[in-house]
Amino acid sequence: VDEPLIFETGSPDRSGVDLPAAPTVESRLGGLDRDEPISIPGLSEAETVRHYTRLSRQNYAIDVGLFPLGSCTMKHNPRLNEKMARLKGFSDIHPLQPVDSVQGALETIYQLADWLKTLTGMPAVAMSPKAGAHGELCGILAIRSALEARGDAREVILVPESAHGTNPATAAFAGYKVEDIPANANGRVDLDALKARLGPDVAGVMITNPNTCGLFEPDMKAISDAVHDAGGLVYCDGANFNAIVGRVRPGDLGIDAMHINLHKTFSTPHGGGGPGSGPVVFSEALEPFAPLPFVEKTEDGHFHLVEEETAEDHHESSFGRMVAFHGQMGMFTRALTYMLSHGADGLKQVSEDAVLNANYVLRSMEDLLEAPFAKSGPCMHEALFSDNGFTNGLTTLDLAKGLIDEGYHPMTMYFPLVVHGAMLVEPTETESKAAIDQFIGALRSVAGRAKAGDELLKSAPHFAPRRRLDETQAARKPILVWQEPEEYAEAAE
Amino acid sequence: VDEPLIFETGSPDRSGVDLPAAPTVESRLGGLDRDEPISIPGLSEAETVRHYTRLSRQNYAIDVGLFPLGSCTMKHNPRLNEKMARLKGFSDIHPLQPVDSVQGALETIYQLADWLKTLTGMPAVAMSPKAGAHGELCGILAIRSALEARGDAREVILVPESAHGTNPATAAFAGYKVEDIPANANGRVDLDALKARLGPDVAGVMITNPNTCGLFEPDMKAISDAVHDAGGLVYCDGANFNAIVGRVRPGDLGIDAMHINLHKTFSTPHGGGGPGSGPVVFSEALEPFAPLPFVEKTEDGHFHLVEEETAEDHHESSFGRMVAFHGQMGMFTRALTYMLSHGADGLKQVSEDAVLNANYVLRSMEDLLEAPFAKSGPCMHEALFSDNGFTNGLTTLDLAKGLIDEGYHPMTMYFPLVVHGAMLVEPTETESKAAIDQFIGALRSVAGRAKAGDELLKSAPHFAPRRRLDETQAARKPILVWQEPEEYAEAAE
Amino acid sequence: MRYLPLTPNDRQDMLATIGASSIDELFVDVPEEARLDGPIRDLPMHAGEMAVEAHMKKLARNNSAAGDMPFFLGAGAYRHHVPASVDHIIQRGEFLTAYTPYQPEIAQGTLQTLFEFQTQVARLFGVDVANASMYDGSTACWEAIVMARRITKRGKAVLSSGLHPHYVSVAKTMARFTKDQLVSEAPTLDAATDGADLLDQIDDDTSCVVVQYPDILGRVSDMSALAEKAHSHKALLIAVVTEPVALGAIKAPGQMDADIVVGEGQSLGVGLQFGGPYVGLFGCKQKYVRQMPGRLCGETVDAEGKRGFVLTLSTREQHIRREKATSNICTNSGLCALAFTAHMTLLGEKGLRELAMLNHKKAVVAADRLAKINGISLLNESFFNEFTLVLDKDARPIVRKLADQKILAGVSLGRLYPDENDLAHGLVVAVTETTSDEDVETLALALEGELA
Amino acid sequence: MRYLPLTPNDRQDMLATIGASSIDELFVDVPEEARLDGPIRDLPMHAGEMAVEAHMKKLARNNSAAGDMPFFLGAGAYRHHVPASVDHIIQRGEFLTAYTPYQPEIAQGTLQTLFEFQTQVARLFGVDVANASMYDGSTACWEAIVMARRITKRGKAVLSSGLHPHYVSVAKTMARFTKDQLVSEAPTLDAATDGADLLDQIDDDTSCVVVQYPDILGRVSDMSALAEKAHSHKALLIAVVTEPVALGAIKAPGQMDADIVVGEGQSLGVGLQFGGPYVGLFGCKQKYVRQMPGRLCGETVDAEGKRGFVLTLSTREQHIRREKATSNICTNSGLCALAFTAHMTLLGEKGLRELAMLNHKKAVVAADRLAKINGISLLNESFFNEFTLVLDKDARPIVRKLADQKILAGVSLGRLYPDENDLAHGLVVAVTETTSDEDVETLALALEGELA
Repeated sequence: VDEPLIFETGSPDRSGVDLPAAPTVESRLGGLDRDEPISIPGLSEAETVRHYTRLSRQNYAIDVGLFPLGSCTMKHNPRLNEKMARLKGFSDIHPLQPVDSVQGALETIYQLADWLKTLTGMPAVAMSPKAGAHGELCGILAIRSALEARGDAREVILVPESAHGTNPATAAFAGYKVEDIPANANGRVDLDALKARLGPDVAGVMITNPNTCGLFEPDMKAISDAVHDAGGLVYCDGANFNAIVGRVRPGDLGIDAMHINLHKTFSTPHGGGGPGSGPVVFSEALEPFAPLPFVEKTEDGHFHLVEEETAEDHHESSFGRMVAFHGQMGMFTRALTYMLSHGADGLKQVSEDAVLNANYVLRSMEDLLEAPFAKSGPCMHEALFSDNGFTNGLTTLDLAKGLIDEGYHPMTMYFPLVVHGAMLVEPTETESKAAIDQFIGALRSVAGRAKAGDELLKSAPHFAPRRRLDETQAARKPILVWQEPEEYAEAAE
Repeated sequence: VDEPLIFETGSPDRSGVDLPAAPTVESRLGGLDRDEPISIPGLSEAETVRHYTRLSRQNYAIDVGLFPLGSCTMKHNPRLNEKMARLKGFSDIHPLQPVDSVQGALETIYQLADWLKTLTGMPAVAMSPKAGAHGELCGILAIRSALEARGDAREVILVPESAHGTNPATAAFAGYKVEDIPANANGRVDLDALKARLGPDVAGVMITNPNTCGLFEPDMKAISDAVHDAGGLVYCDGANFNAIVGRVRPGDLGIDAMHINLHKTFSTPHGGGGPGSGPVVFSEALEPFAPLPFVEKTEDGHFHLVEEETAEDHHESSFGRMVAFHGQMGMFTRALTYMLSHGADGLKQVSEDAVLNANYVLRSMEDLLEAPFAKSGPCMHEALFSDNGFTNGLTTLDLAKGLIDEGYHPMTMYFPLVVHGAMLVEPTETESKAAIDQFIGALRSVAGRAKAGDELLKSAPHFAPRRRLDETQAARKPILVWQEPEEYAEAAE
Repeated sequence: MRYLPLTPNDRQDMLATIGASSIDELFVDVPEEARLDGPIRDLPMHAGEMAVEAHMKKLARNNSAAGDMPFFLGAGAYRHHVPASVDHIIQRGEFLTAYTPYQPEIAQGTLQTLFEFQTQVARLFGVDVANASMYDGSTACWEAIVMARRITKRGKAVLSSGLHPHYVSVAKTMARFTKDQLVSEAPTLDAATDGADLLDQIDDDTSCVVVQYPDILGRVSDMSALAEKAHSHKALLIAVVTEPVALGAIKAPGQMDADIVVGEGQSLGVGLQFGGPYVGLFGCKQKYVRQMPGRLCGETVDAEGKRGFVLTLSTREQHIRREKATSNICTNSGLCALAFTAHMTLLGEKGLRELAMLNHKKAVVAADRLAKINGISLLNESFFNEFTLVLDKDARPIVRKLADQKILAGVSLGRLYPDENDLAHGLVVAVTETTSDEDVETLALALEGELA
Repeated sequence: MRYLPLTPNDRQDMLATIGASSIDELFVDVPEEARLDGPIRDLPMHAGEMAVEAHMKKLARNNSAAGDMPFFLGAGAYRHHVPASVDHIIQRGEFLTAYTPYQPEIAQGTLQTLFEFQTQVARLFGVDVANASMYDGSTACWEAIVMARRITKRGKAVLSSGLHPHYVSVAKTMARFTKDQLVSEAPTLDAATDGADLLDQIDDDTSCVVVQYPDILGRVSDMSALAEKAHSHKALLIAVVTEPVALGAIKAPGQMDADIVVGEGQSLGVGLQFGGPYVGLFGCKQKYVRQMPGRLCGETVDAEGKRGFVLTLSTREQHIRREKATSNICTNSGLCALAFTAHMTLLGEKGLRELAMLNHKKAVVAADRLAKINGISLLNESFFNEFTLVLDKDARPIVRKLADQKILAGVSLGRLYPDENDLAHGLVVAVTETTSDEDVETLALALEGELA
C-alpha cells in the first residue's frame, strides 16, 4: 500500500494540535493580515504519527542493516548521544542568552574543541561550520586571509582529480581558480606533478587523506613541505579521519587546516541528509584568522564567548562570521558523548577495526572484483573496486541495484572518478564479523551475476518499495511541489 | 532476509554495556558462586538496536495502520503520554519511599481515581489491579467479601454466554461455580432467563456492557435491580467503556463493581500484550471491601497511603492486597495525561466518534456480510458480522488472513461465540473517515472473494512476513526455548 | 481535538450513510434516564499539550526522584542503570502500539522477542522452560502456588519467612477465598535463613515450599536440601527471585533443583516507576510445562516450512477454557518483557556477570562502612547487593527524617512489618552500580548523626 | 567497548584471511614517524554510559534552561512548543540513521517527506518552488544573494538595515572574498522600516534588495513597492523570514512579489538548541528554479509507472559540476526539515493560523503592559510576536542582571550591535505561546525595579 501525500489526505480544517484561546485584543499587523488560503493541510496526531511511521519503513538505514557507502561512514549512532542532546540544559537554551547563563554550553564547546585539537595535534579549531563543505569553505577562507595578510594575492588552488566534488566547488565559491593534479598508478597524488605545478600563483592544495581511493597518502608530509616551501598552504579534507583517529595526528603531517565531519568520525546521525557539523582545525599559521565566534577559558575558569564585540581586543585578524550563531550545538553534545564513551583507547580501536573490516572485505572480494590498488598494499577504511570484467553491458549501477534485492544498501557508485565504474565499500567499525560475512556473501553473489551477464540485474531492484526511478524525466521537467490534479493536467498540456 | 535469533549471532563474550571495574574486595556470596556457564549471548549496542529494529518491522501496529480488533480497542497512543510517563519524578521513584517524598505520585493516583469515579458515577475505586482480568478478580473478591461479611455463603456466579472468557475464569479462580445465561435473539442477556435463575445461591452476575456483540444492554438497570432484589451483586466488565464514556455513568445503572481497562478506553499502549491496568470502581455496598493500598487526601491537602499498617484504623474490612506495590503507576500517568488532554467534552466526543465509526462500518458492510443484530438497531463501538454466506468451505479465518494481504490487521475472529464465524470490527474514534473508507474497501473486496469461494484465500496470507503458521505442531511438541542445533536433533529422534 | 480526526462534515456524511439524523439516534439503546446531557460535570474541558504538560510536570516535581539523591531502597524493586537504547527500542511504534500477537503472520517481531525472552529467563533461572511473562513477581508467586496445587492436588503451601511480605499478603488474600492453607511466619533478625525450620514443615500434605533467594533480608543460602526434602514428599520447591541481577553472581535456583522459579524482572530494563508496570518471570521444569499459567510462545513452521513463532498451549487459557482455565490471566507484561530481554541482550553473560559482581562488591564495601557506625550491626554473613542493618533504635523515623534531608536511606522493616516490634530496628539497604562512594559516605555520616 | 562488536578472536580470524600478522601491517602506508604508539595522551580512557551521562548532565545543569524561567529572547531563534510526536518521529531509526537518499528505491520515506516539505515551504512563503533545506537562515541568505548575482550578472546587493546583523556579518565575510558589493547600514530606533531609503538605493547595478520580514526590530511592512522598483531595474527582491510562524498571520512575501524567499525554519519542530542545528528555508519563483542552490526532491515514476521521488537537478551540484557548481553545499538539514514538516503537518493551516494569532495577541498584551513602565517606550506600531522597547538607559547590563535573577529578558541591541551607541537603549522582546501572563508580569516588575 502506497502512502499518500499529506496534500491528498489532510485538510486545512484539521489539526493535530490544541491551543488555548488567544487574548481578545485588536491585532496590530500593519494591515498585512494574510487573508487568502495558505492551503497547508493538517492531520490529527494519530494520522501524523502513522504517516511518518509508514514512510520511514520505506527507508533503508543503519538501524536496518549494514550501510556500506564508501566515503560516507555510516557507523552506528549510539542512543545515549540522542538522550544527552535532549537534556533541557542543552536543547532549551537560546544562542543569545547572556554568557553567564550558558556556561555549561560554552564549556561543552570548549571541551569538544580540546578533544579535536588533541586528536589532530593542531593548536586551534573553528567550531561553527555547519557541515563538511562549510568547513572546507572555512579552511579556504582562512588560507586566503593568511595569504592576503601577507599581501600575497595567489589565485590558484590545486586539487587532486580524486578529490570530493566539494573541494573544487569550495575553492571556486571562495573565488579561487581550480586546477587538477593527477593521481599516480597507485591511486595517490603524483608528487612530482604537484611539485612541478607549485609556484608563486598557487595559494595551496586541497588533499583528502586518507584519500578517496581509501588509501593513505604516504607522501603527505613531503607534499606539505613542498607546498610550504613554495609559499602555499595545505588544506586536508578530513572526511576520512575515522580511518586514522587515535593513530595519526594530521598536525604531524604539516597540514594547515582540516575539517572533521562530526557526523562521520564521531557518530552523529546523518538524518537522511544532514544536519552535519564540520569543525576545522588550524595550524599556528592559520589560527589568527579563525572565524567568530569561539570560546575561551579564562584564568578563573570562566568561559568567554569571543564574538564581534570582544574580538577587537585580541582576535582582530579573524576573517569574520560564517553562521548566525555558534554552530551545531546539538551535534557537539552528541560528538562529545561519543568521545567520552570511547576514550583515547576506544578511538584507537575504532580506526583499527574500521581498517581491519575494510581490508577483510577487500581480500574477500579481490578474486571476483577487480581491486585496482589492492596489489600495492592494504587499504584504509574503505575498499575500492572497479566494474572491469562485467559482461553483457552490465554496470556498477546494475550491481548496486542488485544489492538492494539482497537486502543491502549499495556501496558508493562511480566515485572516485579515477577508477572505472568505481565501487567504494566502507563497512565501518560497528559491524560484526558475522554481518560483514553475510554482506560479502551477498556482494559475491551479485558480483558473480554481473560477471556472468545476468540479464535480470538490468531491471533490479525487484523487491524494493520502488523499481528503478526515472531520474531523467524528473530533471527534464522538474515537479518540486505538489499541485492539485487539475493543475497537473494543465501543466501537461 | 530473516532475522536470526540472538542465540545464533550473539556471543557470551560480547557485551553492549561498559561497566566500571568492581572494587577489589573479597566476595561474600556464601559459597554459592555461579560457576557454570549461563549461556546468555550478548550483542554490541549497534547489533542490539538493529536486531530489535528489524524484528519490529515484522509487526503490525496502530502506528502502521488501522487495527480493527473488536473488543481490543486499538486506538491511537498519544506520544505526550509516553513523554510524561518518563518524567523522572514519575519514572525514577521507588514504591517504598517515605510517603512525604512521593506526594506528587500519590496525588497523581488520587486525581486519576477522581476522574474514574466521576466518569462512572461510583463512590470508590481500587487502583492496584494490574490488568482487566485482574480487575475482574478484584471485583469478584469484593463481592465475595461483602457477602461473607453478611454471613451469606453464596456459591454461584451467573455469566452470559457472550461474556469474555476471563469472566468465568475469574469467577472460578476466586472459588465460584459458574453458570451460563443465554442470550436472546437480539444479542442481549435474556432477562427472563436471568430472573428465573436468581435465588439464594446466586452471589451475583458478571455482565459485559456494552456487551461483546457490540450492543448496549438496554435492560441493564432492570438486571441490576433483579439481582439486588435476589440478594446478589452486579459485576460489570467495563472493557467496552470507551463506547459510553462521557455519555453514560455505570453508577446510574445499578452496577456494584466494574473494571476499566486503561489500555483500552484511556489509550495506554498495549505493548504487544501488556502491561495493562485495570482499576475497579465500586458501589457504596462494596466500598468497604476494596483492596489495599489506596490513597486518601487529608484535610490539610496531604496525601496519605492506606496500606496494611494504616488500614486498621478505618478500613478494617478490606479484603487485602492484590499486588506487591501500588499498581501500574506508569499507566496512571499516561491515562491521566490522556484524560486531561480530552477533558469532559473530549471524552464525550470520543465515545460518539467511536460509535459513529462502528455504525458506519456496519451499514457499509451489511449488504455483503451478514450482520446478525443489525436489524434490531445501531451497534455501539464495534460491528459484528458472521460468515454465513461464504462458499467453497471458506471461513472467517480465511477472510482474516486475506485481510492481511490487503495490508490490514484482521478483525477479531470467532468471538463472541454466540455468532457463527463471528467477525468483530472496532475501528475506534482515532481513525479518519478516509482511513475507514479505505478499510471498508479492502474488507468488501475480501468478503466478496469469500462469498464467491475464491480458492486463493485458503492459503492467504501471501504477502506477509510469514505464511500461515502451523499452530498444531507448535502445541503438540512445544518448543518454548532455543536449544543448540545438536539438542534439536536429539529431541527430534 | 488533536486525537480525533473526524471533521463536522465527516460526521454529517457518515450519519447520512448510516441513515441516522443525529448521534443521539445511535445511543437509542441507552435508556433515556441513563443518558447524560452535555459534558460530565466537575471535570475540566479539553486542553492542549502545553497545559497538560505543565500539570503533569508539577505533579512529577513533587516527588523526590531517586537519581537526584543518595538512594538505597530495594526490597523487591531495584534501581539499575538502563542503557539508552532499551528505551529507544520499546518506543518503536511497532512494538509499543501492537496488540497481543494473535495473528502470528504479522506479529513475528513480538513473538520472536518473546521466544528469546523465554530462553533467557529459563537459562538465567536454570530451568527448562519459561513463559512469556506475568504481571509482576507477587502475582507470579501466587500463580506458582496454584500451579503446585494443580500438580500435587494438595492445598498446603509452606512459605519461607524470608519471602517478601507483600508477596505473602497477596497469597493470603487469595488463599482466603481459594481455601489454600498457607504456613507463614515473619522473619527474625538472624544471620541464618529459616531453611532448617522449613525442612520440618514439609510433609505429605504439602504442595510446595516457597523460598525467596536472596531473601527479604538479603540473605542467600543453598536450597538443595529443601528441594530434596520436598521431593521426598512429592512436594515442589518454588524459588522466588526478586533481584534477577543476583543470578549473574550466585547459583541459579534450577541448579539447586527448584521445580518452579518465579521472579520480578523489573531490575533489567524496566526501572522503578513507583512499583509498576513490572514484569513477572515464570519458569519451571519441562515436565510441568502444561500446568504453567500465562502466555507461551513456541517455535513452529509456516506453510512454506520457514521457522516462525506462535502463541501456543492456549488450550490452557481463559479464552478457550473459560472457567476451566489454568488462570484468568489474559495479558502478559509484553513491553516490560521486551525491555528486560533487550537489556539482557545488551549485557550478555559477560555483562551480566560484571554487573552482578559490581553490585555485590560495592555492597560489600558499603556494608563494611555502615557496620562501622556505633549503634549499627550488620545482620548478614552473606548477601548479594542488599543487606540488613540492625540499629540500636527504631529505624522507621530515621528513614523518614533522612528522606526530608534528601537521603533515601533504605527500607525499614517497620514499614514492611508494622505489626512486628522485633523487626523495628531493621533497615534493609540495597547498593547497586548506580550507588556512588559519595552516596555511601553521605548515608554513613547521616546515620552517624542520628545514632550518636 | 559497547559499540565495537569484534571480539579478539574475530580480529585474529580476519587478519588471517587478510594475510596480515598484525593490525600495524595495515597501517604500513603511514610513515613510521607519524604513527602514534598507544592511546593519545591527555585524553581519558573509555567510559560506561553512567559515567558519560553524569559528565554531560553536569554540563547541562550549568545552563539556565529557557523553560525553567520567564523567557523573552528571539532575534532569529524562537521558543515554541514542539508536540511530543515530532520528536518521536525524528527518532525513528529509519529517518535518524539514513543517509542522503542517493538510492531512491530504498529512500522513498526521506524523499516523500522532502517533497512534502518543499510544498509546505513554497505555500508558506507564497512562492512557486522551494528546495529541500539549507544549513540555516543566515547561510541561506548569502546563497540567495549569490543566486541573484548568477541570475542578474550584477554584484551589488542592497541589504535592509532591518536584516539580522548576524546575517549581514555572514554576507560581509563572504563578500570580502567574492568581491560582491554590499550596501548595508545599522537600523535606527524608528517606528518605520527603511523601505523608503531602500527604494533610493536600487539602480541598474543592483542584483537584489534583501529585506527581513518581520525585521530585526520586529517591524512589519509591505514590500510590494520594493519589489516593483527592483523589478523595474531588473533586480530581484529577496525576502528573509526568521520567524516562519509569522506567515500564519501576515501576508507571504511571495504575495508581495518577492523573487526569492529564504528563512530560518527553527521555529517549527526544531527547538532552540543554542543555535544549531537549524534548518534554512529557500524558495523562489519557478523561472529561477535552475539557479537555486541546494538539494531538490522531484516527482517522477518508476519502471512500473508508480509515482516516486528522487533527488533532481543534481547537475547544478558539486558532486557533478565540481568547481562550476551553483554552491559547494552537499548536505541539507534533513532531520530538521523532517521536524519542521512534521510539526507543520500537525498544525495544518488551521493550527498555524491559530498559533500565529495566539503569538501575536499575547505579544500585543505584553507590549502594552511593558510600555506602561516608566522609562520604557514601545518602538513598534505594528509587529508580529516580537517588538522593541526603548529604555531610558543602556539595556545590556539590565539584561545581564535579570539573567542572574533567572529572568531571560530579551535581546539587547547592544549585544547585536556593539558598535552602535545609538541602539544601546533598545531591547528586543519576543512573546510566544509558551509565554505565560505571569512571565510577562515578572518581567514587568523586574524592569520597573531596574528603571525606577
